[in-house]
Amino acid sequence: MNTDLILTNLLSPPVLFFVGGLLAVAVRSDLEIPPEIARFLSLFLLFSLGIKGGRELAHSEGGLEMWLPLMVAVVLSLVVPLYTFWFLRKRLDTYNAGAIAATYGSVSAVTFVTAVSFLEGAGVPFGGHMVAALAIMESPAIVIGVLLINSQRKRESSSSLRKVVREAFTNGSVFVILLSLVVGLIISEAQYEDVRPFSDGLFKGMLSLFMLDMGLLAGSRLGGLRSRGLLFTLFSLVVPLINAAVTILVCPWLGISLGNAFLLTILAASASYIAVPAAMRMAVPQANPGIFVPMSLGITFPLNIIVGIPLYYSLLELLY
Amino acid sequence: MNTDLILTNLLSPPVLFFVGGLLAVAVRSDLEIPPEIARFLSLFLLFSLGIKGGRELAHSEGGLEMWLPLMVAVVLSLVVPLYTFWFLRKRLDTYNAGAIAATYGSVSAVTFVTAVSFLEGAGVPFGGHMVAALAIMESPAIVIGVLLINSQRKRESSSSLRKVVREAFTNGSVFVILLSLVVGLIISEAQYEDVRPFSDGLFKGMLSLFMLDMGLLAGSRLGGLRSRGLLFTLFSLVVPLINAAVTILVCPWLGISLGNAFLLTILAASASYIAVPAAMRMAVPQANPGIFVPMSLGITFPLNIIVGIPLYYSLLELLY
Amino acid sequence: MNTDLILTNLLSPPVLFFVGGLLAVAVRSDLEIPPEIARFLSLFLLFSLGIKGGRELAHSEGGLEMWLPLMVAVVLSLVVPLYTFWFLRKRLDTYNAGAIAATYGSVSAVTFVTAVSFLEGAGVPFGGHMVAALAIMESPAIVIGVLLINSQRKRESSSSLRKVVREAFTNGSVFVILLSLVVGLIISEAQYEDVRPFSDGLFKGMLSLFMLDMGLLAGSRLGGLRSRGLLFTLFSLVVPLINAAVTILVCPWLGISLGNAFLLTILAASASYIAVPAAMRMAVPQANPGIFVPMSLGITFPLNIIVGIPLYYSLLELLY
Amino acid sequence: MGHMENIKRVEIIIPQPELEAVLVLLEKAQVEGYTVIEKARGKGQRGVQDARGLTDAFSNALIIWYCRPADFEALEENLRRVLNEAGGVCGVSEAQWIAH
Amino acid sequence: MGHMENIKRVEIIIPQPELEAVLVLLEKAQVEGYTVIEKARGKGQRGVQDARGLTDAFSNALIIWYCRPADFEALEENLRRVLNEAGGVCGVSEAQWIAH
Amino acid sequence: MGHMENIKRVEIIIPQPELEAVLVLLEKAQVEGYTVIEKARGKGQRGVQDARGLTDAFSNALIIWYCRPADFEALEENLRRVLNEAGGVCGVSEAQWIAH
Ligand SMILES: Nc1ncnc2c1ncn2[C@@H]1O[C@H](COP(=O)(O)O)[C@@H](O)[C@H]1O
Ligand SMILES: Nc1ncnc2c1ncn2[C@@H]1O[C@H](COP(=O)(O)O)[C@@H](O)[C@H]1O
Ligand SMILES: Nc1ncnc2c1ncn2[C@@H]1O[C@H](COP(=O)(O)O)[C@@H](O)[C@H]1O
Ligand code: NA
Ligand code: NA
Ligand code: NA
Repeated sequence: MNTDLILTNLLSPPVLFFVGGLLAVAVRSDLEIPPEIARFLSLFLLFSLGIKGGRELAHSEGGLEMWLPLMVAVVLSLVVPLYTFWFLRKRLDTYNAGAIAATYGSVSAVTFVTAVSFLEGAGVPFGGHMVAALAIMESPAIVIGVLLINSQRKRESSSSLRKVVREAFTNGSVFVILLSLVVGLIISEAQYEDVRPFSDGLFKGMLSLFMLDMGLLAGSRLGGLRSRGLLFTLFSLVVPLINAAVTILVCPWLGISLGNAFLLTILAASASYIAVPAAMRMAVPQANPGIFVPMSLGITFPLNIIVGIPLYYSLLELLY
Repeated sequence: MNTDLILTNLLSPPVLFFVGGLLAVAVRSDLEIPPEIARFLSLFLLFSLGIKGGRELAHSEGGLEMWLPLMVAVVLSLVVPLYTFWFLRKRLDTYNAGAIAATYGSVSAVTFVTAVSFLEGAGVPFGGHMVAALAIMESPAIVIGVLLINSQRKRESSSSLRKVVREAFTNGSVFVILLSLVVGLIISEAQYEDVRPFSDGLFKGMLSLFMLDMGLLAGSRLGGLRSRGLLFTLFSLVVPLINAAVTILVCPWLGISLGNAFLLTILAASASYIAVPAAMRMAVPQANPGIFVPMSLGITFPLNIIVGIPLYYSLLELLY
Repeated sequence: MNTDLILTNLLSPPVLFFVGGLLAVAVRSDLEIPPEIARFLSLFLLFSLGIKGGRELAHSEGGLEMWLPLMVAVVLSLVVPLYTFWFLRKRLDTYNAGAIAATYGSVSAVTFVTAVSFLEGAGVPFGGHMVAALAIMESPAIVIGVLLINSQRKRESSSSLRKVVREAFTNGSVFVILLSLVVGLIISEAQYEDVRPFSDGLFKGMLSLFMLDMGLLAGSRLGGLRSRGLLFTLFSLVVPLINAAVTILVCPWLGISLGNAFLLTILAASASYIAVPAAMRMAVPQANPGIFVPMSLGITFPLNIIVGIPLYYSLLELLY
Repeated sequence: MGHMENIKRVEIIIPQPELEAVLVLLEKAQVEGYTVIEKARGKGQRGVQDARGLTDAFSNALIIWYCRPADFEALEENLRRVLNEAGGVCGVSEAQWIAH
Repeated sequence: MGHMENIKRVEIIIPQPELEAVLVLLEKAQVEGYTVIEKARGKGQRGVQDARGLTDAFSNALIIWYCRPADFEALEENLRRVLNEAGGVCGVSEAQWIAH
Repeated sequence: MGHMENIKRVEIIIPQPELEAVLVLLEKAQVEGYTVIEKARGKGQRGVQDARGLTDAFSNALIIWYCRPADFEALEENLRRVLNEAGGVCGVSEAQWIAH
């Protein structure tokens, strides 16, 4: 594995600020970023990502090249929650098993954004439709997670399913990505140039500040896991690697390009800590966010950001 | 009417994001932008607009060219509330008639900003003093509205008038526009170049995000009108067109330039949904914001943004 | 003294917006900037300052040139609280004397940022380690202030000292400056160029908006002093000038460069209104923030921003 | 003392994502008024809510509702059901209010 | 239980734009203390306030004021007038507080 | 009315910087639940807190805690000490809550 790549990734401002955020929690600094600002930064990142993806899409040709990765995305978001639920069901109550399955079947937009920023640094092209893949993968796993839980509950709670399906398709962050994707797709080149100093120029800087907040949040939520068994920690480390490995093997075989394969791998390996807790608190309040949030945010997210990005990329490079 | 212009306007990021916001409400998405962020975006837009206007002003010559549009602005902000109140008074209670008159006599800074962004896209010059016209037109109609209401009230409520006059001249958004205008006017070219990457570079992007929030707000406040009579909907569609038509006819006759005439038309056609509700809740709590806010924000604002901007411009182009 | 310099400083957007904020309070405008936004602007400024300083540091050579100003900084942050406490102790209760001593021994990051922006405008170079000097000077005076107070209290309150020492070294703003400094120091040139449109491009604009809020805050907090004696006002005007004068005399003698000497002078002259009130409300609630905050924020801050920056610079120029 | 009317002060604390559903309950019961404070932190049987992060998943909302005893009783069963399913608490105290 | 003093807990909910005026009333009456929570949502006779938008026009503020009964009675008429003109509610309940 | 349980409603208003310390007190006493509203304004013996600025130095926090009388009595002395040192108030009123 290319040690240069690890260093470049580790010494990039977003990763450094993420580590800085973890550090702030470790030394018990009183540093805090108002949640309203975190929401603004996240809104900006989704906006910027969507516009950029839409622009790429406007220049691309469509065809199998485009549809294949989207189909892989759909398959991943169906298979991952099923196999993880099957594994967890024997070791855990249904509620938490379903919630963890949804968590690992869904994706993390911030991990994706960091991966995009890594690809841009490395000068590797990727398709705008990968942004659509991100949007597509956010919700199905959540619906499946709730379906799996309901299938085991005595009293069928159809209202919880309704809630979660509605949420899955009207989810704010999915909406912003898709909207920005469409805008990027249909605006003129001149219009795009007008927006670029904002959407493109500020990208790395805003991402860095956002990652500082992610570090603060990941650090403060990690605490919850300490008292739990080793199972959860192992799961959070191993499942992303399995998902990544499978994707890394399948993509070249399907003829998916390097950049797109890398982004699919990141999607497969990443876990949700935004959409899933929101959906679960409404639909399955019995599931304990003190378990699945530290898993995805406190372990899997740093794993992917710090080790995963250079690792997956190096492995893929060997195959291309 | 130039269909190209309609498309260019409709396919501009700010308008697309506004429509996206309306859509989000329609599909009941949980997307929301924290009010603190909306205030930041609005502060930025007023800052940017003021600096830009001040800079223009620094390069301009003054004279009749400059004073004439300001005088038209003053006349409009006096005449519109009077004629609309006279019309509404026969069909409505005094409180709501006065509040609606104030709403349509005052102006919408966001509509103005979107129009400025449209002019810049079309490469049409306009005077920095038009920003002053925006500031000038915000408050007089509010004072007149309250005066008209008080003239019909039994118990003269002089305290409400005092409140509204004080508010009219110390209003936060008017203050920021005027302050930024002065700053833009007196700073050196080098100082301006230092601020430009912020004030100018981010303009379109920040406006787009702000319009997304405006869409969310307009969509969610529109509901209030549904149960009311047709009068309000018709009024919100027709009065802006009347005001625009008159301004379009008068401006060329007064020798006002195309760009300035267009901005005056937008000011005449636009209605307030920020300053007026704030003033009314303090001075005339009897007026129902569930009526005048959906009128201005839910109907007149989209009308101007989507149809009005290209329509008024096309009509003016015929006369120039 | 160079009147050109005074004008250039006075007519810079940050200073004009600060004065605008004071004015808004004076005319009782309802203008307000949400605290969350002020925190975002401040976070940005610390981030930008740290990255910039780190970058400078990456290009610099170290050696005495670098350590000397840091040692002066340490000495200042020890001496100022001691001599001011000694002076105040005879005229005031211990609690307030200690709090004011801490206030004037500590520093104001915003004053420093404005001074940096002034230096950049004047094209005068300065060392990246001066950002470290800012971070170094924030906390020691606070610890000394509390130690001085405890030395006079009957019941030794060791818990308050523990609180304040912990806070001193984990303080959010110090943490962000140091983190950004390290990031700026170790990232590659290419990474820096990616962040620059954000950290550098937006600097003056964001500083201007932040100074508008500082004006609003300074104006609204000034009120508290009115009823107090003249002692406090005189102290707030004279002590900064004494601290500045001593630093101005010592620096050339120590062979410190013009830019660095100017920044040290600003640090010596500035007083804290962020870290100190936070620490005091926790550790010495008996001290009255209605006294020391208006002193530093309402008097010393404007003094330095408006008069101090050009004055100190002119005096230093005479000696270099 | 002028005219003061006896009334119940009902305070409902629920997960923020559940807020709209509870307000719909109140709307359906045609209550005269209520006040809502959002984004509160808290702790309860379902762990700590820190009101941070990018969604409302970890926030609570607090509803203050002054009402006549009968109004509360009419809603009590529905409220109990929501509290049991989604979590939260509902406290009721005696109050008087300035009739206006 | 240690020393607890009987006291009134007064809760005033008013339109946010009216807040400063009510605080001036309290200041004039030289009250010892109060607490204010801003930007609350609500519903009442004057419709729904959603605490959104660019001004405080659609927000409410909540004032909590612990006071002796006489202090409240002295302000009651003024409060009633504000509530009648500008809207809102004012609830009073019996409480005890930790004397300190 | 369904099953309602008698309970104390404790309301603690303290300087925001003191909040974590008070929550630690509650945690140590293993209380079942509480709710926190942050960044409140206020006025008291230590002057006006305007909830503005770059730190929490000028904000207050409000803790709402429904508990059994004995739970409160167990914490009363500790609370009194904090209030005396750092400022703030603590009011207690009788309430009932929906048992769930
Ligand atoms: N005893 C209590 N006193 C005050 N608030 C409570 C109490 N119990 C629960 N809560 C609030 O209700 C929320 C949800 O409670 P739970 O469903 O029990 O986790 C908590 O996060 C608290 O904000
Ligand atoms: N019964 C009530 N209980 C709690 N809050 C109320 C009640 N009635 C009114 N309010 C609050 O007071 C505000 C103004 O009330 P109104 O003037 O009646 O529209 C509302 O937006 C609510 O926040
Ligand atoms: N009588 C009171 N009623 C309500 N809140 C109070 C009262 N006294 C003090 N407070 C709150 O407690 C905070 C600290 O009080 P103090 O330590 O007395 O300055 C104040 O800023 C208020 O928010
Ligand atoms: Na995944
Ligand atoms: Na108008
Ligand atoms: Na100093």
